[in-house]
Amino acid sequence: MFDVIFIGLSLGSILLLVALGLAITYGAMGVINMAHGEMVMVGAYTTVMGGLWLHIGFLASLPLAFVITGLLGWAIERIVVRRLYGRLLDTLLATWGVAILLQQAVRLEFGLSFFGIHIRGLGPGLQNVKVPAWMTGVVSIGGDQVNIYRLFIILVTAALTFVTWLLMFRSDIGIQVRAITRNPRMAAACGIDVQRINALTFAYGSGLAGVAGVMMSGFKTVFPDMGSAMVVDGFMVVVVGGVGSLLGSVLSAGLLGQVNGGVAAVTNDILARAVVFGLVILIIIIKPTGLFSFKGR
Amino acid sequence: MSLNRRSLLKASGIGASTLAMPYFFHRSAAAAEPLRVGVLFSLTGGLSIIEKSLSDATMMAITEINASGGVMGRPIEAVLEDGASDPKTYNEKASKLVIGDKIVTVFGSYTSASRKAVLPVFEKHDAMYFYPTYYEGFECSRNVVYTGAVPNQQLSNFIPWIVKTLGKKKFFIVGSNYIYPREMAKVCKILMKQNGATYVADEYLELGDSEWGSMVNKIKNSGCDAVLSNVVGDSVVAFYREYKNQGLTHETLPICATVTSEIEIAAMGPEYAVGSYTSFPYFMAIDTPRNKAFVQRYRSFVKDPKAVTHHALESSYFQVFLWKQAVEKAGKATADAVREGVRGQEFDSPGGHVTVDPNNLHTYLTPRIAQWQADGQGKIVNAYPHPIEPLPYVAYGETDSNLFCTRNGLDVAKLRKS
Amino acid sequence: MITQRRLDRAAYILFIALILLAPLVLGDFWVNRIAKFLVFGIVAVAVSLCWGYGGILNLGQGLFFGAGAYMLAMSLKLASATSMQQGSDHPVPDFMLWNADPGAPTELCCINRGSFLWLPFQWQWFGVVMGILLPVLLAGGLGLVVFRKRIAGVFVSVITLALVLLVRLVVIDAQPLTNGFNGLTDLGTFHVAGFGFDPYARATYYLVAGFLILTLVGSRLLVETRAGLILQAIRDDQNRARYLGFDVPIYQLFFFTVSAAISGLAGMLYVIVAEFASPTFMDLSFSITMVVWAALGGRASLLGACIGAILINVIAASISETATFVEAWKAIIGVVFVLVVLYLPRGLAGFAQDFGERLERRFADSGKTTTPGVIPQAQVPRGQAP
Amino acid sequence: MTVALTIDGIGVSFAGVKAVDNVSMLVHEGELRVLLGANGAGKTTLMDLISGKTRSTDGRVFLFETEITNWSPNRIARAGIGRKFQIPSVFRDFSVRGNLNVASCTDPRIRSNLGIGIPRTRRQRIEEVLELTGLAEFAETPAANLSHGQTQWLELGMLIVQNPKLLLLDEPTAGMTQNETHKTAEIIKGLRGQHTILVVEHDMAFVREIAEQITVMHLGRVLAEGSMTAIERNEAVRHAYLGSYGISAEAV
Repeated sequence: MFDVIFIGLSLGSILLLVALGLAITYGAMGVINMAHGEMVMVGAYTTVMGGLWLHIGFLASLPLAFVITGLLGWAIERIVVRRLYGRLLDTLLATWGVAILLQQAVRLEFGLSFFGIHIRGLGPGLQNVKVPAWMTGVVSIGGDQVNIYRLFIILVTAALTFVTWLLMFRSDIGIQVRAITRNPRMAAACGIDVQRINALTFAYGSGLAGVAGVMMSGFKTVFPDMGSAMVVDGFMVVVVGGVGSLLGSVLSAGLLGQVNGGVAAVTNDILARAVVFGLVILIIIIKPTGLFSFKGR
Repeated sequence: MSLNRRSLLKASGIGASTLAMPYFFHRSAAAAEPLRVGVLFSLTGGLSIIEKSLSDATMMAITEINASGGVMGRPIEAVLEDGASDPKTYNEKASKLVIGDKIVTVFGSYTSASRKAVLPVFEKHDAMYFYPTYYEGFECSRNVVYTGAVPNQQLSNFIPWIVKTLGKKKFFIVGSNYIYPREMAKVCKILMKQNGATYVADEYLELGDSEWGSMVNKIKNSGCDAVLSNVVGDSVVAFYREYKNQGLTHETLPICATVTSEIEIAAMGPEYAVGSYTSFPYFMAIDTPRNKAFVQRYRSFVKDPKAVTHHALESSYFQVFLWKQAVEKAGKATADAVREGVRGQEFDSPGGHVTVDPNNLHTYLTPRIAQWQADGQGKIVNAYPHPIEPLPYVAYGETDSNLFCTRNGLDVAKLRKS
Repeated sequence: MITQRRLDRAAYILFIALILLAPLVLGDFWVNRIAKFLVFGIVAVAVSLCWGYGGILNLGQGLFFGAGAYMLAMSLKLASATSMQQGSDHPVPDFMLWNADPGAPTELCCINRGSFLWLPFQWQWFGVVMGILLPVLLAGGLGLVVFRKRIAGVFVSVITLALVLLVRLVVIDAQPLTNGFNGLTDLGTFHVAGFGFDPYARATYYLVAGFLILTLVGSRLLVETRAGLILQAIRDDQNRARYLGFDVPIYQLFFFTVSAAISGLAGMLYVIVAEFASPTFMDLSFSITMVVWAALGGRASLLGACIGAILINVIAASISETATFVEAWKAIIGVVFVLVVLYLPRGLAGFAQDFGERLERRFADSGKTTTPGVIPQAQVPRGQAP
Repeated sequence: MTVALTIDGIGVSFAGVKAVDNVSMLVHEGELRVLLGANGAGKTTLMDLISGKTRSTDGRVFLFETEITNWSPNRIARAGIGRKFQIPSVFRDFSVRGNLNVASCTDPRIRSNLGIGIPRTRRQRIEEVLELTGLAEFAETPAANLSHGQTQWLELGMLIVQNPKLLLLDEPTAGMTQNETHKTAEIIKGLRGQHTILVVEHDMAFVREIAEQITVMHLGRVLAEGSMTAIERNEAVRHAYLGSYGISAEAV
């Protein structure tokens, strides 16, 4: 029983890890960032490249990935997203294009493969990420074996959620972000530098995806297309939780994770996934605004 | 002009013109009409993780043949296309090659889904398709030459060996949810029964899904003493990692896999796989000068000193040579000539001697079992003394003395009786 | 205004003439390839109808396409030569026997628990009817719930997205019935009154082209009806429409269903030209790609969306077949796409419309009247939307 | 005189607060009734209850003989109640004429709307309404390009095209200039007698210009009902709603 709940918790934390950044870019900014999965991918590649070229360890990749994907997010906001505020579905389409572009950039080694140059750690193939030995295996807690890596993910997710909550609800920047969410024009009129705050928010959301990417790289497979499935799951979590509600995202990730884990334990993984999709549809139909919601822009 | 430039680039695989030079010289020297072949793998999309290497191996074989004088003195001109990991694109590109470019022979594809999508093009327009990947069998097309393993070539020694040598009796069968793993599971069950072993579960995960938490937990609680894995693609890496992360070890509960190759082992890190087994006709570690040279040539061809070779890659390489010999034997490169010429064709491939079965156009391969080592290489712990006959219908009672698929096509009457 | 209308009509006539004349200059392969792209054009019309005119962004259009494709493919599978050779007097799909438990019966009725569902598909026309009916029923059932609950915008998109993924999962998992991941291949030929439609024949091209013209003109007329106007009014302001007395869900449902039927038709035609049906039709990426076509061509213009689909596929096919870009073509498509969303938010149609308006103004200024033949560049009509 | 609208003890509460409490009211056919009241008096909520936007918890509503309590908004609209919103809402992508065309489709069924074009009789009606609302010269202008006042008139015009039995106008002059307000009054006066009209309004100059009968609401209840002069003299109204100043003072 404990093991099933723990796996459910772990599944939920993985969903939340990806959804957290989306909850910010979509929830607070009204941008459906289809390239979010590719941010995760870039985060994972940061671990690969960091290990190969800088010889930094797995844990040291966490801040590095945050910075790199944050900068990338900042650039994407400046170049693409900035022109699309208020056009929700257009942001979906444009970032879809960005996603393809990022995948191809990694696959073609930023175009260098045309010149016959191969960079170790890039290219179309699978990549290897070294995980510290102490993070593999199990630890015994109260007679139950607990998967250390998954425990670590749960802790990191919890910490990131807490930091995000602090930022959004207990900091000046958070107040500004929430003001922009509710009414960007009014916020601008109140002297908030909307452009700057938007860029920072988007960068932060992308940075979270980068951290998620490092975590994923340690126990999933690193390759250029790895992110495309994740963004869909993350997006569902955010919508089910209620757009713009951090608590909603946490709860919906937890719920979907437990349902997935529970059904998988009783029947099989395929049915579990089908049930999760069905549940998403059901929740939106019954409560179209999500589990928690308020009106945003 | 554009055609020349194009083939030049293609023959060099990733655009390294130096490698294409011999071909270029040869071409201008011989001034013979080039023989055009199609090369159709996914260079973009999820499957490119494997298929890019198959494409590279094919290009390498073509480059080598051209460097040594081509086919009947004619250089090979490869037309490279991208299947984009999508059966729709595969179908479209196959028509382009066969009908648009009037090419008779195409080397390509990795998944069964893509092969099935291109098959009607080849069958209705009588062109030849060389398919390098291990697959589930149950196919008997006169337009396909199958150079990868079929289930009997991966399993007929594997299951008995696990039962007898490792002493394992209770299997947990796990696979990706599609036809190949399900068909492999079917053959496994037959063999387990014959060898007095049983299975406790037969479970599947969506192809491409990498969330193994629940499944590995089930394995842990199932009371099995061996795991038979038919897991395919990028999920493999996540599977082995989760396996170790949940505290399972291959010493007590080994994963015995049919698809885990050098590619996945390198990606997951050998420490996760040490002690587990895979059954394949080819391993990178095969200790022959021919294979060692092959690995070296491949690495320099793709400019990656750490590149690995694997079964489908080796088949992608040697099948070009089989085609070359077939064309030379027939004296021409039409579909009929290739089909008839390739029957019984033999070649000393990097992995050993291979022969195309004159009946079903599948390939005689040598089943091998390897145990993965800390250096990411498989130590071959068991091998057939000789290549064995491919039996695509083994799950339905096909034996080497009673073939279902012959040069006349599939004998449905035999299938019906099964 | 008159000029715009004329321009519009000229664009339609020109486009129709073009696709009718194309086979005269194309080889076998290109005829087949363009036929596939015309099918995508039909899909784009469906997307434009639903999204551009109805404001409903369906990210699961592939569900209806796939449903249509599978229904016809089931019939054609039973019509194939191999299905007759499986040891029964009646056709049996080869994979079904192969997936069956050992010792299972070999008659289609009872190979496995669901195999009887295939029985009526022995009649090709049953498959054809189902190819429209199933998408209509799916869309009707879904729409009934979704629109009654006044679910709109991105929430409809998420529901359709989850649904298409769910169905895809089920189709793959139901391997004994659907052949799972491999899809339905090795199909027979589609026959009408004894005439077989070979996928590479001109006749098949004209079958597709005929349906495209029918769909395009039909949809165009449909959006010009009062019901079409009301639909666009609903897209603009649902509430206002409701308080004018229109039953909003019924209108949304109607057009959603029409769009689904068109997608189903496209799915069937695709099976005829490509000879297979695959669960990848229900991949999320394919559904998004369909939306991309419509967005590129101009979501609010049926002809624009249609041309967008054809054009982008021709471009993708062409650049992916050059030596230089065989690996990079997707990146180029990605860039083009970002640029179009940023700089041509109304797609090619919007661009052409602006161009047409400028032309109109010039003509108006110089006091001349336009003749349709003078303006071949403006192939795309004006849409109704912004 | 026939009673056009009967409201019988209607009420609704939000989170325990009675927004409208046991309101009863009769509006006769052809009457122009003005609803007055401070913010939060329940005027707009009452309109919501009549037009089906909000479901009532008690009471009943009749349009002529038909009970329409808690019908869906579109059914109520079909029954003959046209509602104009406080924030004008029109179809911005359509031209002025396009808006009126849409509104003129009085048969709600899809089947009967599958034809192209607007029948001649309705086209005539649309021309009349264009004249009435003074939008004739803007007939082809996109609605998005109209001024605020013009948008309000267009919305009014869309309702008039439908020939409703009862018009609900929620602050038709909100945000208008004096000239525009005056013109709106002219339009509404032009409708008097042909339509039954219920208006919520704050602008006392406007109310003076159009009002016949006034109902004053306060805290969700009807406080008083009567002619302009009667209301101005009503002690209860003065006391509860107008304070000691009187209506004329507030109008400034």
